[in-house]
Amino acid sequence: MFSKILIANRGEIAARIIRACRELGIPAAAIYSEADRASLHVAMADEAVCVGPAPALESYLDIDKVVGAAKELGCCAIHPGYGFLAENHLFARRCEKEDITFIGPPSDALELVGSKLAARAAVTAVGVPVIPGMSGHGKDAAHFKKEAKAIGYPVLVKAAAGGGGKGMRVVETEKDLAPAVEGAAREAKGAFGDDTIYLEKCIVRPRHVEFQVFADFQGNAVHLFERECSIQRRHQKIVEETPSPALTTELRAEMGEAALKVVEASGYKNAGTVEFLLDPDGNYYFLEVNARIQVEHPITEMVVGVDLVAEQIRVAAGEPLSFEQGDLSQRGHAIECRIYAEDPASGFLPAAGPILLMEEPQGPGIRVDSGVYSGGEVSVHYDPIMAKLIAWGPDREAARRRMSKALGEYPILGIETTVGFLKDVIEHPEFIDGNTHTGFIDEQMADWRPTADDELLATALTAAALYETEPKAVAAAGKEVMSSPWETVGNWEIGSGR
Amino acid sequence: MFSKILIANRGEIAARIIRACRELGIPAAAIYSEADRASLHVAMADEAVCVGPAPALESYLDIDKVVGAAKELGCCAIHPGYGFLAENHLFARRCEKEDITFIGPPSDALELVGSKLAARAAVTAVGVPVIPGMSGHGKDAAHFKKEAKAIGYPVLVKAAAGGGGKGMRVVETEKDLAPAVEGAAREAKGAFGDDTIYLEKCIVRPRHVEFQVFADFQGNAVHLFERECSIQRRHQKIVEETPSPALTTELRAEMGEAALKVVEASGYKNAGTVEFLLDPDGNYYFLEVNARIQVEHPITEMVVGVDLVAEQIRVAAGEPLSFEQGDLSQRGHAIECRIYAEDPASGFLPAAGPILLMEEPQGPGIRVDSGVYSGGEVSVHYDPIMAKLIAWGPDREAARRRMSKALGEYPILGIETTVGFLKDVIEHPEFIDGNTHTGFIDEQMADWRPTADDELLATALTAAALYETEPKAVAAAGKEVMSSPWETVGNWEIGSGR
Amino acid sequence: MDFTYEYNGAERTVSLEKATAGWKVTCDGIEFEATSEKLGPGRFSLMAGVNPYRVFVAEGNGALYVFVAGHQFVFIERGAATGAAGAAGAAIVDGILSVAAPMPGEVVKITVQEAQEVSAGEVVAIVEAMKMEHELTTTVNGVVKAVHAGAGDQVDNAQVLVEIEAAEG
Amino acid sequence: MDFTYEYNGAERTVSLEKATAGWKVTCDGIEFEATSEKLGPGRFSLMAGVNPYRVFVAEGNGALYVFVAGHQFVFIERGAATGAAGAAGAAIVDGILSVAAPMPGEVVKITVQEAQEVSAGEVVAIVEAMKMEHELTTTVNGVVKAVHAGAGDQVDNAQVLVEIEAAEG
Repeated sequence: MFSKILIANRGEIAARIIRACRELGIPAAAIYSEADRASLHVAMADEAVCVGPAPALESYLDIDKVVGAAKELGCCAIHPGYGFLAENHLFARRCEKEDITFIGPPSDALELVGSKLAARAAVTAVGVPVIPGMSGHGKDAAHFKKEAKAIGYPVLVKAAAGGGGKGMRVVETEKDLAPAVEGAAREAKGAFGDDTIYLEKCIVRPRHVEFQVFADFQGNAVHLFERECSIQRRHQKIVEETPSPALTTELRAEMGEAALKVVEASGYKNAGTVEFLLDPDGNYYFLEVNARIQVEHPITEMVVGVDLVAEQIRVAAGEPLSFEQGDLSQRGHAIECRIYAEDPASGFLPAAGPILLMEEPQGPGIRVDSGVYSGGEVSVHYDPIMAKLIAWGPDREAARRRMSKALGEYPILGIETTVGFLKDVIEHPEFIDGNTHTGFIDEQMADWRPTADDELLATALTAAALYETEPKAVAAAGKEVMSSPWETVGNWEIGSGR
Repeated sequence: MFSKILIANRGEIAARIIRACRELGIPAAAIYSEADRASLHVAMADEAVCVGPAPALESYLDIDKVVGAAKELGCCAIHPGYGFLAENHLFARRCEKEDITFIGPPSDALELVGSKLAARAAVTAVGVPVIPGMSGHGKDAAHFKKEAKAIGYPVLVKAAAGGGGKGMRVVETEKDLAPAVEGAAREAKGAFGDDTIYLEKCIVRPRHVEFQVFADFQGNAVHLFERECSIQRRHQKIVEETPSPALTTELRAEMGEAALKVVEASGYKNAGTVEFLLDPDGNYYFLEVNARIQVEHPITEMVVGVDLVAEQIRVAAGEPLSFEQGDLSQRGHAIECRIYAEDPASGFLPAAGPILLMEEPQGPGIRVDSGVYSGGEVSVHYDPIMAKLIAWGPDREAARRRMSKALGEYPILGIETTVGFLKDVIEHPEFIDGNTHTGFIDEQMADWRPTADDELLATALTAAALYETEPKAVAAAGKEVMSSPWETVGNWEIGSGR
Repeated sequence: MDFTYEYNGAERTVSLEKATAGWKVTCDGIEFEATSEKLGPGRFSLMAGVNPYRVFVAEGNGALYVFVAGHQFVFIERGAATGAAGAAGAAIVDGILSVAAPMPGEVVKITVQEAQEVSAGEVVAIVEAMKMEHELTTTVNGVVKAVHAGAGDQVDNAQVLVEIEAAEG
Repeated sequence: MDFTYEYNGAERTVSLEKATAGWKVTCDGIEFEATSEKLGPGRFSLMAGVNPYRVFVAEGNGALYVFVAGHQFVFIERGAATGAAGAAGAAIVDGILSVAAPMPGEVVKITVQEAQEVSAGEVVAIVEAMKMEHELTTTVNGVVKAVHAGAGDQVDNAQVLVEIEAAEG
């Protein structure tokens, strides 16, 4: 087993991986940018080094600095988390060269599945259906125009590298194609360092259904069933659940088999996710492989009863999978909501800034994977994901209600977040019925605004007024009192060690 | 289903039941004593009324006041939690008379199993083994002396009513018998309002293994497997786990069957627990029935994948059990640690007082059922239980490591708690090996003292010093600063609404 | 005691009067008795009649943030700068539309030039923050009067990037 | 800057000296460089060399409470009353053992009378708190000099219940 692991990430996933290391008894080393000294993942780690300035390209995405940190701290393995360098095959190759174990697939498999185009070809060859799309790629506007016409509008502009909706755009008519390609390429370049773009047929009202897969170096491979991630905004998943309300036992088995074919065809090892679109008629199409631990991995952990991150580490260390396909089953239902620092009432504008007061929900079946803390700050430099709230219940409705109540006890004051919006998604009649598709948010929630009745408003105003009466009440009692520096914004960042 | 439920309890179990009500869409009404207005369970409820002064006998234990509160708020059902009136058959009978559903067993079954002596007789009649003990009971010292001699020392002095180790004492020699009986009777009277005492043979190095059972009014009954609760202090469980490391599949099935015989013999309905002692040779003896939801129910919920409190409410409302025996299985392993406000380095003296700062652990597989909050106070009037920390893992060692790490990130400042002690229990080589028995704490942990090496002490001293440099650092920067009233004890109870 | 806040653009007043046990509250015709217990910094157990609420309050950005029963409220304090809720976006003053950055970030591109004619809905600038691009559009037809930023510029929340003179009529 | 605290009955001093980035710390011969970031009220991210610690600090009862790496420390401030750690129990001064309540609670029973002879280990009083009884014993042989409380009395932490004159030798 590894003697020390470097976690080449930040935020909630870095915290998650640090926990896994701790539980395995392996020291966890963190890296951080100059903007992240006060981040939670740094405080949680056993060791930590600064790898550069705030911009990710100069810190978390800088391969030399990350590898340098691993060597400086004597780490024999690197867990890349998701995003940043997680699916960068050059990084994986560099690790292989430096004799540092990259906790993920081999660089060759990463390169293959990382290119959506090469992956399409490989997957088609083993008989797994793919979405009709352009056969090659290019940077020439005329070529895209021709291909789009051949595929038929609407088409989807996608980045060959990366994921998470970055560099992805739906184009309805030819006139919008060129700016969409240009914007997608720019975004992809910024996010993944690669501006390769291609086109795909846009499937109407599909569900996003993905299969968690796991393969070891002994030749064993299993799938850990599906996650449905249809609730998306700008192609970014915001609510995920498992099991999918849309799968029958037969379809689940068939898609699981297809996912394993993809694993085999690509020589994939360690944890990965095979993404499919499922159309309303039950046809599924391979989308891509996410060659990393996913943001939404906790719902699989809760329903299948495994620890995916610990398993990643064990498998990377050369151990065989600790479970076989026959050991695995789904029990109950789990839902995840992603808590973003975004303002859902204003087009989901990012809402960086200080978290004046926060309290995380609790209770049976509730799990919070968080990268932030009350009194901390959401940085403008990185993804707006703050935390993930996961609810498990014996059945879908029990999980859904738990999620709804948990969102109702998740105050995050000072910045706008998606909490109130998510609560309304979870309570939407169509969501309750499981009638979800990737256009759900645009179709059902486009004009969302927070609502509250007059009685609740009166209660809130009373709370505000009572809050303001406080210091006076104390002063009247003859006691020396001031508002705490930690209760007001602006001077909260007073560190004696700066 | 019920239109409104009164929760006749306080602390973490009241909070747990409120969550269950919420998730079922049922309004939850709380009661509170004058000392408990600022308690968490009050703030969480939909409605709340004060039922009297701080002493439990004048509030939570006052049947008239509790029933009066239910009527005042229009509650058609009462959930009693554990402790207080939970196993008081007179209270259950009063509810029946008032046409309020008592969420628990029928009063007759409660009376039967509530008398340990009647329960012993009923259980013996259906062939379940019991611990040799006195055949009747009495208050006469000479009678006890004679019975003790017949049973053979060591004997156990026990209260006929109640549980939780209250009114229980081991007596090794005849000279200690009389004061033990006297003390036990007094404690039992105080805790349960009943000073009936009896004697039992003291089994040497037994494990405490109990079975969760559930019966509905349609005649269905199931068991939800065992919990091992051998880690006890003064007969009070402090660490529980499931599955028990001591049970084979065969023994588990046999004891589960025995537990169901007890259910049938006593006409028991709703959730209950059948407790056994298991001796080192694999012989088991019926101890008693706990006719309530148990403190340690969460470990069963996590390993069996059910919601016991929601099921209690549904069954009390007349619904059939939502699972059959064949649906139930154990998955993974769960451990619970009880977080008490007690000083383990000073004989577990109760440590009531203000919680200056607290933060609860988080992460995959971690659940905290808490009745307190940072800035709150642990009352001298009630049980010192603050919260329960539960850890689930795919296997015992994974759960154990998670628990250990979670205890290591559970600061509770200002009062002494059992956190550090529990961490050392969880990391004890004998516990790691599963070699547990009810004398474990006395045998292995009697001389426990907290330990820390010099480097950690230096770090802690540095933290203290840096904390103190803070206001000065701010003042030097020309900003107006005072310590917050909420960071110092003494004047923390400033409420504008008093 | 009266407390007045701005909420969703309108003034709201709540009156507190000492009562035997707590406060008598009057707010927009709604009356109730309330008691309050502090549960920690910014945390209260507020009881309105027999109904308890667990409320969370924090002060910052010239506003009071209140969370109660799953809802977050932002109350602007009287006379406070509207840094909190009154997000910039686009405002027309004297016939001039000021298109401002809706959050701190980096200008990716200004897609118009001075004196250029634009139509409502047209993208005039692209700003990136937290790894996502955001397109800023004009809400009016008109002519670009001034461009105040260029690609690569770091901009603050509410910083005006482009001014557009709205067409008559 | 030197800071001195009492820990487990002994004085401990830690010295902080400003360094280029943070502090140079000296403590009982251990030296390291440390930086600190506040993570909230009483919460810090303390970095000693390359080792981060998430520490929690609170002040009260005349002490500083520190939680780090799963361990809780109580540091008595110089000159502070020892309400925090120096629990009463039983102390002998001038040959008199004072048996005191170890916590706030109610006296269930005083099991001795004035002038009664007692042996070390004998129970002299029973106090109940938080629903459990606690037996207080004498640690010396001797004679009961005074009884200061009776059954049913509410007593404070460290309140003396019984005084015992220790036997010579």
